[in-house]
Amino acid sequence: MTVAAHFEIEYLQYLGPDGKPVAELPQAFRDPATVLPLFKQMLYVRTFDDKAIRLQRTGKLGTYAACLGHEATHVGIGASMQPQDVFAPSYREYGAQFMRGVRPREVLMYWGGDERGNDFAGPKNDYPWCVPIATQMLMAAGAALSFKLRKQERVAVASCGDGGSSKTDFYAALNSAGAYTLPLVLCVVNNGWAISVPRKAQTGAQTLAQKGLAGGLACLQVDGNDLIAVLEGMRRAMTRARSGQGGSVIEFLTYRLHDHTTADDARRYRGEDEVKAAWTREPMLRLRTWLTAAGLWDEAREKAWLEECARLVDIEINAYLETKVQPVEAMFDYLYGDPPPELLAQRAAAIALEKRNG
Amino acid sequence: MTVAAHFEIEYLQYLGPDGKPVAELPQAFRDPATVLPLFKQMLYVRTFDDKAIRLQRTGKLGTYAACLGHEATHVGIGASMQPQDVFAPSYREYGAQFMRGVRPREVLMYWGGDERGNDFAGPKNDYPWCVPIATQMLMAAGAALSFKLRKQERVAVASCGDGGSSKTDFYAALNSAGAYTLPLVLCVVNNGWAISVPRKAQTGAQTLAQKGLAGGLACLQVDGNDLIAVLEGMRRAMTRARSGQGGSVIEFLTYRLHDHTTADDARRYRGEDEVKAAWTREPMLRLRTWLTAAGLWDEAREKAWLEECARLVDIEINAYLETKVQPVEAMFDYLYGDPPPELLAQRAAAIALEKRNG
Amino acid sequence: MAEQASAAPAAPAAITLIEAITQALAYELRHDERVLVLGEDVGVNGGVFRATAGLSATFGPERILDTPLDETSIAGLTVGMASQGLRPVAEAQFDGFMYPMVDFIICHAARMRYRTRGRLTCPMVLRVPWGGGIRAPEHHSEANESIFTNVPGLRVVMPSSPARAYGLLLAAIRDPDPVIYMEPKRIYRQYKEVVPDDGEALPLDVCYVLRDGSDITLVTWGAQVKETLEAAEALAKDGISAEVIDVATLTPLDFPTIAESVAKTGRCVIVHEAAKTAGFGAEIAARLAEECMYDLLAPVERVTGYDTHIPLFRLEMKYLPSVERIVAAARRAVAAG
Amino acid sequence: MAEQASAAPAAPAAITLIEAITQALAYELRHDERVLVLGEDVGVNGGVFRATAGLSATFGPERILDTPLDETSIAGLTVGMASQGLRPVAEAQFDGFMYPMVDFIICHAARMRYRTRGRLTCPMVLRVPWGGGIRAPEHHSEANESIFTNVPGLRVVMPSSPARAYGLLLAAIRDPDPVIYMEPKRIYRQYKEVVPDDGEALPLDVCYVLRDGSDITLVTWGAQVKETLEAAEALAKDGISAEVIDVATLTPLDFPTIAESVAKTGRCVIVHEAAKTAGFGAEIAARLAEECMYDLLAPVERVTGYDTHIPLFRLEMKYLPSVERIVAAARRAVAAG
Ligand SMILES: Cc1ncc(C[n+]2csc(CCOP(=O)(O)OP(=O)(O)O)c2C)c(N)n1
Ligand SMILES: Cc1ncc(C[n+]2csc(CCOP(=O)(O)OP(=O)(O)O)c2C)c(N)n1
Ligand SMILES: [Mg+2]
Ligand SMILES: [Mg+2]
Repeated sequence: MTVAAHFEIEYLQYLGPDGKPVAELPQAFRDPATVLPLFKQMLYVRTFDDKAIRLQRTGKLGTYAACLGHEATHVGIGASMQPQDVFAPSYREYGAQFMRGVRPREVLMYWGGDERGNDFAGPKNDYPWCVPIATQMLMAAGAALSFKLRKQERVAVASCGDGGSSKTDFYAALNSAGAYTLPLVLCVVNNGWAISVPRKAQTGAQTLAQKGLAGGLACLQVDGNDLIAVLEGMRRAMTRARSGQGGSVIEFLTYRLHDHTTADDARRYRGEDEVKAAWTREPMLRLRTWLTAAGLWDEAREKAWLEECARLVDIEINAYLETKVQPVEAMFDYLYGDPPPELLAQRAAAIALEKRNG
Repeated sequence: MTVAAHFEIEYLQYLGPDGKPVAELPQAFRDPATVLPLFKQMLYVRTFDDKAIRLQRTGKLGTYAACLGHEATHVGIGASMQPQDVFAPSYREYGAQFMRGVRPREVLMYWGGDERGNDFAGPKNDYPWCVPIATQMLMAAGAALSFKLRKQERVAVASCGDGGSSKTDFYAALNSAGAYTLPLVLCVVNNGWAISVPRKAQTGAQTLAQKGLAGGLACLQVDGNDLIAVLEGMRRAMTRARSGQGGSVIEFLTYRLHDHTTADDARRYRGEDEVKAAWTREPMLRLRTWLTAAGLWDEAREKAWLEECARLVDIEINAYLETKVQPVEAMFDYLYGDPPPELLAQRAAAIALEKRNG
Repeated sequence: MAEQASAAPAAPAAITLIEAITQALAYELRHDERVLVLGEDVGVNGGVFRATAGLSATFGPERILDTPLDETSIAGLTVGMASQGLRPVAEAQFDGFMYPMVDFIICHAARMRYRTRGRLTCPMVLRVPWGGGIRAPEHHSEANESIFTNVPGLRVVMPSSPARAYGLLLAAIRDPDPVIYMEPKRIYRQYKEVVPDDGEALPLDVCYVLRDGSDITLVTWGAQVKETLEAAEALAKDGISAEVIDVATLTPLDFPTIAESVAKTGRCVIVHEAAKTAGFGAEIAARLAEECMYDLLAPVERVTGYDTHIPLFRLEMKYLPSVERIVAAARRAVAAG
Repeated sequence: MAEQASAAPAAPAAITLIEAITQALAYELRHDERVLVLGEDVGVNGGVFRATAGLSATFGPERILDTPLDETSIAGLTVGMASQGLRPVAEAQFDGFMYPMVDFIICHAARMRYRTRGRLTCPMVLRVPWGGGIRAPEHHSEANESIFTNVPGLRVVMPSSPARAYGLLLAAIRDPDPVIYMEPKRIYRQYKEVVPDDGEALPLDVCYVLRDGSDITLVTWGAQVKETLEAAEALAKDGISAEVIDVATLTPLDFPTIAESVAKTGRCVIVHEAAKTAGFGAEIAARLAEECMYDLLAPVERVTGYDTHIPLFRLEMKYLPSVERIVAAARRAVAAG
């Protein structure tokens, strides 16, 4: 048999669910002290998530997509990027976005039905939340191409879900990444479900990571609940991208512990057992155990930090709640850089109507 | 290193360019007598192709996409299918289509600007030529899904080019094939060029066959100039599909010996040397040598057969040339099964205008 | 066959528009084995709006297919199945996710019959929850019917009541050609009415006169039927008698029904959610300018979404045509001539 | 910088519409380093219509990018680059291959600025050879401008002369928002005119009056400008004075120019290649019905493609509006009032 090509997909895991190392820890993330701030960040994200869900339940927010269970993957992705890089999220990667300077109030504004949530005060070139599944992956390929053409040392990082990895735009992104050798990292956050459709119904592929082979990219499967594995996987892909070697697909294996969004009821389609089992592998647990064993964490410190998180999140929530609705003309004011006369006439009419109605 | 998955892409070649076996011939195609009719068919296809190009050059045909160099792949694909199967071609697989009963006059009518070319007298369920690149691959996946749902022992076979393998529809087809375990064979006819864009600019993947891994399909790379390799590759994929094991991607390595179409001038973008070298690997040569060595072919037989081919093709050309233009109402008559009144009014107006103009 | 899929009970309960859709799907799945449903989350989950609730349990996963998350695939698989003899009813989860389907709809569905001179056809339905006003996230509120109305070979249908939802969906599934069936999600659960599960289809190509009037014709479709009827009510209080027409099937358009009404009233206000410029209202106004000019006593008016994107939900109701805007336009028209 | 890319020679030769496009691309590539060109076969091959001929040699493969064969990718990469500060000019090889781009154009290009409140923008151009009449294969002859005319946030531009092709393309590239630039391929090489390579853009949002007249207004765009001007000539022989307007920028529409003309002539015939129903002509007729009713002496007429797909080339000229059909409509309008 003549072999035209052969491939291996590597799997990365360092901390097992019980918090014990299952492999030699990578050099860069061996010291628990370096990892500690990220663990704290994960707790902050979870506090935010929890409060956002409650806000929705009390009618003060629109539909909200929780990130419960994704904290290691999201925070790990955000932590691996440089400020000059560009991040293109889907709609639940708050953990990554907070690391880049997106403010929680912006998340709330977006889900609260206010476009100003997308006008990030922080990362000016990052993409806003992207509802049309996986289109952000291809947009990020375009961003990466712009970096390459301008010879900038920047990397575009994009993430989508397991469902998103079925989308043609995802394939277009990896095809482009390979064809142009782009500084692009395509993160597939495989949380087991795309609303009600399980991972196995999306594709016949054994791993989602191997989809990168279709474009000749580097492929990696990572335990997405293991922050250290996430960081190491990202480190390899970012290094590769930044040094001009091209794109990667990383599949992060994690689990969506919440409903798809607050508009969803996952009990319709998935069993309690699966969710229960997933809670034993969730990302906080193992890190907490490991950091506690290293003497860097304990219950008291957790309690104090969670209180601080709550305080910080409440500031953001209040800022959101105090934000006034945009004036009616806002729907006209950002459409064109050079607005046509008729649009201005419609704008005037809308303002007049608004005034008439008090 | 933990390995999540590994893969090998097999390459098939049996007859080398010099007509000598390079590997043990597969059981089914060992006997030159079984292969002889297909060689004759390849010669027939080349005769047709040659005459069609001339027809275009003399203004009697519109733009025409030649199949020069693709004969082994095309005829081999057609020969591997059963009548109940469905074929979804791009726009140059006449060799496959003739095997299925499409008539040369239909090819000519299509390229001659007459929709009736798509109303095949032969294979009633086969798809017409498909100009929007690679969409036929996904349509064929839908056909395959219909076979599976109705528990019919039928296979859908579709083919596109190397360029087509970059198209999102191709990826969608392989994703669907894997997700639903479809009886689908996706043939990628890699002829080196997509108009002016060389294969290497399409993707960073080492082989086009490996794209199938993205959907968990069987993948095979085949010497598309070696009829026996084509037949064996197809046999495996068809068997797999028909027995419910799912889809395959086969990459056929061949070469486009002609311009992209008669509207193209390949000298703008590719060197003479490359074309010259490709002629030494073209598909007729090796088969002729092999069949001659087996005592089944010689110059006299070739001469006689080519004369017969010319005669047969001329009958088709004449049938085409004698076909009258459709009446003006044809543009209204096939739009809806149940045409709306206003369309009928437009139809009447168009007929009246036509009458007025004689 | 499971209980819930059997024949309609003697005294049917009143149902909502979306329940009427489910009822029509179930009816046709029962009576035509070529019919099947496919889309994202249409299976066990019953669809994000519950349009396919219970169908998977009744008809099984080979008739109610969850698809991988790709609209291109849904469109392509649907065209492939339809052209091989099945009658697929595909769902796009929301209006804003329909765009990747445009290529297959235009290049293949709309011309399968035309291209092959009738050898292959494409009897399919694409169901799409349509329009704004439900406080949904971005891309979940779009009125994009005009993407399809200039495409020959399609039918574009939009019901606005439970009964019409049922009858038009049956007609759409039975139609020998592709139908885009847009569902005004804002009125999915607006009210209930009794819709006998008798398998009676309603005609496509017919505009429905919902209210008779003599002073002005209000033409609309989809969710705006609600505001338009309310506007007619408000106008009646002023002594203005408004006729209300639900276009229902946008293309091919039943213009004679509109023309007849305008011949009587002499005035016309067209109401739609989509942005004004080149929205489908333009076609109706154009036809009036071509064919009814001598009947018109006043300029035609269009009350529509503004020429901008529908805002996120804090502002969206300010984008959609309101009863107030419709009434004002009607008053202007009545005052004009 | 290579010779052919340097400043315009003193006495420029007359050039065709497509040469004017090449000239505009070269000008802007020279003067704005953010500008780049991408598409299938635009590089060494110079484009299937030769619109980018010579550009790769002059500006190199990092400014003139051949893309893999996927229109979704072209659209997505273009939006990605535009939103990061480049000014990409993408090419769809033919009108019929543009549909996979629709999703990115509508969901991202047209609302990047809107969505982010101006933080990110999308200054890009999508060039598309447009329309029928060149005896091309299937899908190479479509008049599909109406796909985009109901989409806020875009500009849809169509030149009809070498000078307008040059000036409008420069304007499109310099515009801060996405522009769909449709090129009437049937008149790519219809005639030549001198187009100074002076970098002078023409205004977008302006309709061009190509011929003054007093009896009737003929409104058209793209390749049909040819037949419409010929019709005006034929009408002149009958003593009918026709004003001819080239819309040039379909959206945002400069309606005042059309209204002013109709105020003078009282009659209007709209001519376009696309199918009639919900073609962009409907918008113009609708505006006349809304804003110019009292000026109209005769019903508006539309002379358009029929409501079916453009046939393959043996019949295509019978589909397209002919001089004869335009003249007949104009005569009817003049006779009417
Ligand atoms: C193009 C498109 N189709 C459908 C949807 C509706 N939708 C929103 S999220 C979702 C599932 C996404 O699943 P996955 O990609 O796995 O991401 P996850 O939500 O699990 O993070 C779907 C179908 C959408 N937003 N966009
Ligand atoms: C969607 C689409 N985009 C562009 C084209 C124009 N086009 C026709 S053939 C072709 C190249 C196809 O190359 P490949 O897939 O390798 O097939 P080959 O012609 O070499 O057999 C292109 C770009 C098209 N027909 N459809
Ligand atoms: Mg998921
Ligand atoms: Mg090729």
